[in-house]
Amino acid sequence: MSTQPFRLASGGLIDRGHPLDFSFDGASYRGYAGDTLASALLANGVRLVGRSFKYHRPRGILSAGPEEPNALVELRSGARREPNTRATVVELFGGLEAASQNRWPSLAFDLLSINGLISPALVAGFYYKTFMWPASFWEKLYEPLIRRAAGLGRAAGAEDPDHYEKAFAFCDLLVIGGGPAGLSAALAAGRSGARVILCDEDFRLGGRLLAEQREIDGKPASEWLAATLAELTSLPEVRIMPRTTVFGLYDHGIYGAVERVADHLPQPPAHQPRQRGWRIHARRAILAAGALERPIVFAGNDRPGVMLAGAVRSYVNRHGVLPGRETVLFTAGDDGWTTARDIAAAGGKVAAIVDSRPADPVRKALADKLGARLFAGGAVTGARGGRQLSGVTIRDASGAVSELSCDLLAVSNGWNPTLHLTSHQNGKPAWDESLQCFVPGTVPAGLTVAGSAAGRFTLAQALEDGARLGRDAATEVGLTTLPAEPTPTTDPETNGLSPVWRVSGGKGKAFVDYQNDVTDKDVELAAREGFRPVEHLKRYITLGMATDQGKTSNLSGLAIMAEQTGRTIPQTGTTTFRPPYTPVAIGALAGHHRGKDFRPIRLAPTHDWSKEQGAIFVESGPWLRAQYYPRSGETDWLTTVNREVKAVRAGVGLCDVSTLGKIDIQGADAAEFLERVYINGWKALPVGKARYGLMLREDGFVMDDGTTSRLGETHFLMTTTTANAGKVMQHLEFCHQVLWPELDVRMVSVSEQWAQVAIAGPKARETLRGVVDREHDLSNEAFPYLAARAVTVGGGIPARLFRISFSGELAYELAVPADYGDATVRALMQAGAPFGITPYGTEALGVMRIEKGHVAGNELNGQTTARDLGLGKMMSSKKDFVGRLMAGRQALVEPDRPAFVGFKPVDPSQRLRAGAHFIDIGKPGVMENDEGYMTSVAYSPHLDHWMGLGLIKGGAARVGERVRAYDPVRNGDVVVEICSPVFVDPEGARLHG
Amino acid sequence: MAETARSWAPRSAWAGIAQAGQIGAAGAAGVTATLLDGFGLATLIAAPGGAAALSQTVEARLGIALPTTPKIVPGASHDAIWSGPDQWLLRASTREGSGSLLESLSAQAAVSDQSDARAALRLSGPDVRDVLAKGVMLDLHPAAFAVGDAALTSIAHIGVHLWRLADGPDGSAFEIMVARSMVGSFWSWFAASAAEFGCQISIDRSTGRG
Amino acid sequence: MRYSIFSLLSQTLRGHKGWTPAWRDPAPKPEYDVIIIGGGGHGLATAHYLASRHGITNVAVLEKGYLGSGNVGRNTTIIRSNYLLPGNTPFYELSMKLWEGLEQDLNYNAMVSQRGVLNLYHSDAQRDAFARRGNAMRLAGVDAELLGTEQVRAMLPYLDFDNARFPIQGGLLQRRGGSARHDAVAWGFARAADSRGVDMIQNCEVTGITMSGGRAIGVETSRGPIRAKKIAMAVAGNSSRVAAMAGMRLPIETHVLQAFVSEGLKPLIDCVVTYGAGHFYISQSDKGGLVFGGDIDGYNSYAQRGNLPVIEDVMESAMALWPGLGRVRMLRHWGGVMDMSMDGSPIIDTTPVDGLYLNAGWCYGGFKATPASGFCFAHLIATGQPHEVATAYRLDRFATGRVIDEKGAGAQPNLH
Amino acid sequence: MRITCPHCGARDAQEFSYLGAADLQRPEGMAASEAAMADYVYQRDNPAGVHRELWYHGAGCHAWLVVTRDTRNHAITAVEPAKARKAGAAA
Repeated sequence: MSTQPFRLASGGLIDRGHPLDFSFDGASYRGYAGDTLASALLANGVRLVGRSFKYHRPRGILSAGPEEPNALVELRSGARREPNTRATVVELFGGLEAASQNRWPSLAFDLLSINGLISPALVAGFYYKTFMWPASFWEKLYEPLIRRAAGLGRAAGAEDPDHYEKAFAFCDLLVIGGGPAGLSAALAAGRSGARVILCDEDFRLGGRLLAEQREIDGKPASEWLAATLAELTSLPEVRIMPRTTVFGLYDHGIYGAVERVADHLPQPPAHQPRQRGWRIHARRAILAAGALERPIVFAGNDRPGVMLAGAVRSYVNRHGVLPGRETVLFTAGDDGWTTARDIAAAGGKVAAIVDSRPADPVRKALADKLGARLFAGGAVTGARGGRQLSGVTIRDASGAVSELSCDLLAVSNGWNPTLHLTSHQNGKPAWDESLQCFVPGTVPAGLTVAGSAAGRFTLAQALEDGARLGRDAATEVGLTTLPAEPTPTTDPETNGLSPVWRVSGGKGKAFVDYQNDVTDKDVELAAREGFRPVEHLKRYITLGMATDQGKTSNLSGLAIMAEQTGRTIPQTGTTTFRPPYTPVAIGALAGHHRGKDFRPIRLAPTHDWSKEQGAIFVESGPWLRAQYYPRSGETDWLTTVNREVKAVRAGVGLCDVSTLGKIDIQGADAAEFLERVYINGWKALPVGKARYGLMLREDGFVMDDGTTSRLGETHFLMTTTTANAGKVMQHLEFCHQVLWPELDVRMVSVSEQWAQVAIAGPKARETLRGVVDREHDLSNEAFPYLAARAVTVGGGIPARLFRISFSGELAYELAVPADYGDATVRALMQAGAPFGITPYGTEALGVMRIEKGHVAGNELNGQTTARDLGLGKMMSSKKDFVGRLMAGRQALVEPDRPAFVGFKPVDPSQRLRAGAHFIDIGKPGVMENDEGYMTSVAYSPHLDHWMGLGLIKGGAARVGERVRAYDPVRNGDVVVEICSPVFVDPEGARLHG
Repeated sequence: MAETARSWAPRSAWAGIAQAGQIGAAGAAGVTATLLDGFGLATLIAAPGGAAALSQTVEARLGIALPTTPKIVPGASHDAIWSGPDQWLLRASTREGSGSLLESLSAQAAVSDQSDARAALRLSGPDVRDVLAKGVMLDLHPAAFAVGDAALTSIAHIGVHLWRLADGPDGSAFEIMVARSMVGSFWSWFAASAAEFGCQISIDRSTGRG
Repeated sequence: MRYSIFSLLSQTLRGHKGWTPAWRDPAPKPEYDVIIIGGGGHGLATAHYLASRHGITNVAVLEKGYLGSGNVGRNTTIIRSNYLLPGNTPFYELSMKLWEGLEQDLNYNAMVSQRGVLNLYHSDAQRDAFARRGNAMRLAGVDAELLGTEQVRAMLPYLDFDNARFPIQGGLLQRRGGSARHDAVAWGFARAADSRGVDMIQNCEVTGITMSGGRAIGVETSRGPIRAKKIAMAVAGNSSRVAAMAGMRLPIETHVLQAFVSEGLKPLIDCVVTYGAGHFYISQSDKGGLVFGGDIDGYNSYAQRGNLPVIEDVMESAMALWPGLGRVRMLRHWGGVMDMSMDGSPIIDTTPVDGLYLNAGWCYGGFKATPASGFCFAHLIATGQPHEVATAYRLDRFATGRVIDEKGAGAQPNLH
Repeated sequence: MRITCPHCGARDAQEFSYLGAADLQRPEGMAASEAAMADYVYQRDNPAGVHRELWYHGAGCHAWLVVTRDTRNHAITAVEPAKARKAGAAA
């Protein structure tokens, strides 16, 4: 396995002293450090690497970069399996495992290649025209077949074992691309002291310099590269980020990038993420992403062994791999000739050069020197071979046809600037007639484009652009730049090009979009059927929709459509690109936020105490709250909750209510402010008293409720529901800052400052007596219902005590500084021990509030009015308040709106369920008979049956009537009796005890 | 009485969250985290048009003026930290003893005790900015965020208040305050983010109750 | 030309040379009975139903770009009728029924796939709210099932059941929900309407509405003035701009919603799943791409593109729901602009301007509504009366309070 | 997007929540009409172009801001505190 038959004996940027073993489709191979998976496969003579999407045709490696449409593999295994991974950008590591995809049972023998035989029927869009009869067969038969055949790789499905991070960076200049243009730009700006970030998707900086035999200032370009990198590394404000793809451009100079921290390793080292998703904020950016080479559309152009000419140079010069024994070059311009030269220099054989341009003596001489036959004005009309290219058919200028055998066909058709990011902000590229490519058109503010990415394809232009634009960027951000250094000189280069959009007359399929198996015939069909706008073309024949996003196909498709419709390419349309530039792992964009870290968890100051008590916790908005506290022997939650409720009603219980929103409201106009945001009155509330308040949205529906206490003449403490704390704060700030800035009202959230505990039950006062310092009189007379005052606990710890009740029992809420929350519950437990004090959770809290008919989140669902909830009388008619006018609209005051009442099962053994709808007995369950719905239910240990709250047409006027609680989704249909929503102690005697 | 006294012991926001020691990579820690405890904290909001007068009063009492931009002004016993237009946090080095000061300021400001509302920590070390860059959406380069600059922002969906201290011997230094209820999630983010550099954790109760 | 397996085979033998354009490319006539502004899904569906159900064929659809260039080609292709409120449920159920017969009606395979839509719930309160919705659906004759955790686990074993911040407790399943091939919907309606004589006029931007005596009598366009007896707006995303040409303000804001597709994968997920603890929904297209989306960006925008915070929010939700997606790569993302109405529900109504009809306010639910929207709008245009399942979609409901607020979010469009 | 909070400086738009059009005037007082209020609550200009709109710096200083932004390309040309604006108008 150590033989690498296509590896050159010397040369390239690989480390022959550092062999790496890897496997592909189970077979073992060896490559070297510095290889990509693609170069290592080629070195080992592996040509067939995948099967195509629709026809399952054998495919090889086309490119040496991110544009690769064919060589897609499943990388790694198990939960780390990464489908559709481009072998051309995978950095080889020891132990790498890769497998081909979209084939069964094997890559060499793929049963679905039978699709090739029926392919004449499988034209673009064939599925729109058939599979319609009978209708039910679509889901049952056709679609499952299509789905199984479609797709490429298999995702792991199982949880990704690696972790990810996000990061945020800021710079004066972001340089995208570490080739000659980008490096020059970074250096020019960096020398001025600019904060520069240079990102390159490759693992080695240098861009095309790595793939070419070039000279700068009369020396090998590698020397310039080394010197430039050394200087950049020495600049403290320059950050070089290899393996980092800038994938998208967003508003206001924000760039998305993904850093592949550990993808070049078998798995991430300890404490390291696999990838990091960056948001880079750049005052200026230079796109120096180079260019992508274009294939030519001719019959059989997808045979394994047909390769872009520039990619061949990458393999030869960078990776020390000669991808074929016998090469034919098919070129439409000068650039391809460089490939022939480099192959020959590496000792390879160039059998023939097919140049689409007319005969030219200089080229003839060059071909002779290379020992290659020259077909000037010729074209490759076909390529032979199944799993590997075996030969090509060449038509010369006279029309004569020759057959040549070869195992590598290098194809050169000019380059397209990698301008993707310029179109991410809806920018449209512009057609350059002289260059025969799209170049950046409208470019977003703050971004400039250098070198090949701007259509300035020579090395000299890249170096010149980079240096100039780098200096410009530094100047624009206010830095003083040093005098410009002379642009380095380069060896001569020529750029003649006459692109060939397709070669007609060949036999067999000619591919435009390799990955989606789109052929030139498909483009013709789209033209014939009127799908001529470029977006219709793309969508109808799925051109450019595959994982390569049309990097090698969009322009060919557009050109063939132009030819079909007698228009020019720019008249036909433009090729624009949506982000991301290359596909980005979902994990990298999620970062740390998965599992329990998806969103922050808020914990009450008593949380650890509750945990000690064995509490079961429940997600309550952002909070985790104690739901109930099971004791040993209690096997179901209802038993526990019943015990907790009974303990409260019979003795005393305590429950953490720290999660309620608490807003300190001060200022001379604080009372006036409350008048305007609540529906009820506040000015007359005495100091030291609490009051229930209800606030509406401006559209007249209920927003939130809670108690607000007057701590001083100009000092109130508002409580909100747990769920709406943030929303209410924002609303109050709106009311103050936007509506009534003239009021002196000053607000701040104090939710985090106070631990708050509800103490409820007939023994609540006696329990509190053991905790609140003696000097505070807690008697009913001194501290009556709705009293709200500062007290001290534990010998001088400041606290606030509110005599308010959600349970309907004698109850208090005691607020202490959060550090004392833990101590306070422990002290309360100690003080209440003689009375059997019982911790209770949100379930018991809910049971008791339902027993008392208090509204809560299920009723305050944004669709109910104060009147609906039986709270209409609270609405003051003497003042304006938020929501007053809209609450009076016709539809909000109609008498038949469902209104708030209680429900009990006629058969007390039956369970009620929230979400059931009410239907009159005897009427069918259809929408016209829908009378309302059950909002909340609970089992009442006090009544020994289920009870419910809900909204029903007619409301309280129907107390005593029976209706069906209709619940087909849970097979529940219970006859219930409408009753008062207050199930326990309707007189409120317990409250005032 | 000993039993009672123990049962009324305060419990720090950090209790059960983090312990002293090293987390993440072994070897020389790239980040040092000092968990702060025992400080006093109060929100001051000036009356309309009353910010300058309030600042004068504070300056007369504490020797520090209230900053009018997002900054922290450190003082001998108290620091003043901007926390919104006409709004500040006054941080006392000890939990007790600010009562009469706050009482007197309440004539000119809405005063709300927040001593227990925040968990705070001090971060320093050569890699501290690289750790913070994993969550802070602000430019913390010294040219953009100088010593004494403060910011209200968020990290990993959690609201934070952070400011830059004078550089220490081991590099740049920051303090961060986070809502008490969310400190567990904050720490989960921090520990994951600091792990690659190694983080030495200590607890500083020296300024507060011991 | 009728599409069938026979025409496909016959064309295969002829090298597919005989296929004809799916629709004509006519020049606008000076006058039509009805002009429909907007050649998106709803406008094209309206044209089809006007022609096929009401015999009104002297109709032009004016499209400023190419047919289907708006949200019909930018959405996440979900179809469902799992609504709560009586103003909505029958309408969306009509839509579902039309979807179920669409291929036969249009002679075009829009790949309507009833593979099920599952809305997950994560708390007791959410379960009760879903039960309320499921029961409302059943009352309206719509299929609905309430599943528990184990049933969901059996369907989707890879979701995060064991380490989730918001554990999955179950889901509301509508088996008849699913997806359709969005572009094909536009093309199918266009081809069907064209076959009945409707003119599909592309690259024709309406620049003004011509008024006479308080009545709309025609439009100014980039291809010249065109007169019409009735003018119908179906330009969701741009409704306010077109309405302003007739002097109207609407209870609508235009917002951007982003959508995403992954690389093509072998089948992974066989239904549409929506996450209940964040903004996220996901399905897999027949081509293998995971199609997913989340919340709107939240600010007024006509820019057809969004920003990273929402992109990251979507990916976080993706990972929270299904931690196996970490190595799946997002291939493309894009934005569409939509009419976010003040109560989250659409408007199909006449307007204070005689002769001008409004179809607007689809929020991000417009795709599933496409057939019924066209059906009911055609009914309104043809008869002057709202269709019985669309009677709640009146423009005056905001003044009267008859809002249709499924979420209870109030008069704030970006919360719907 | 970045929004330059007049108090806090340039921040990611993620720190803010959006409300909508800024120049609507709430009909105040007992004399206000239901129709005027319905107009205020529901009707919007929704321009494609320059839009003055309210953003709340919830993750920062809690200020409500009036942001002038072009809805066609998201370019922001001005940010001012909402409080100062009304105070200025009243003065």
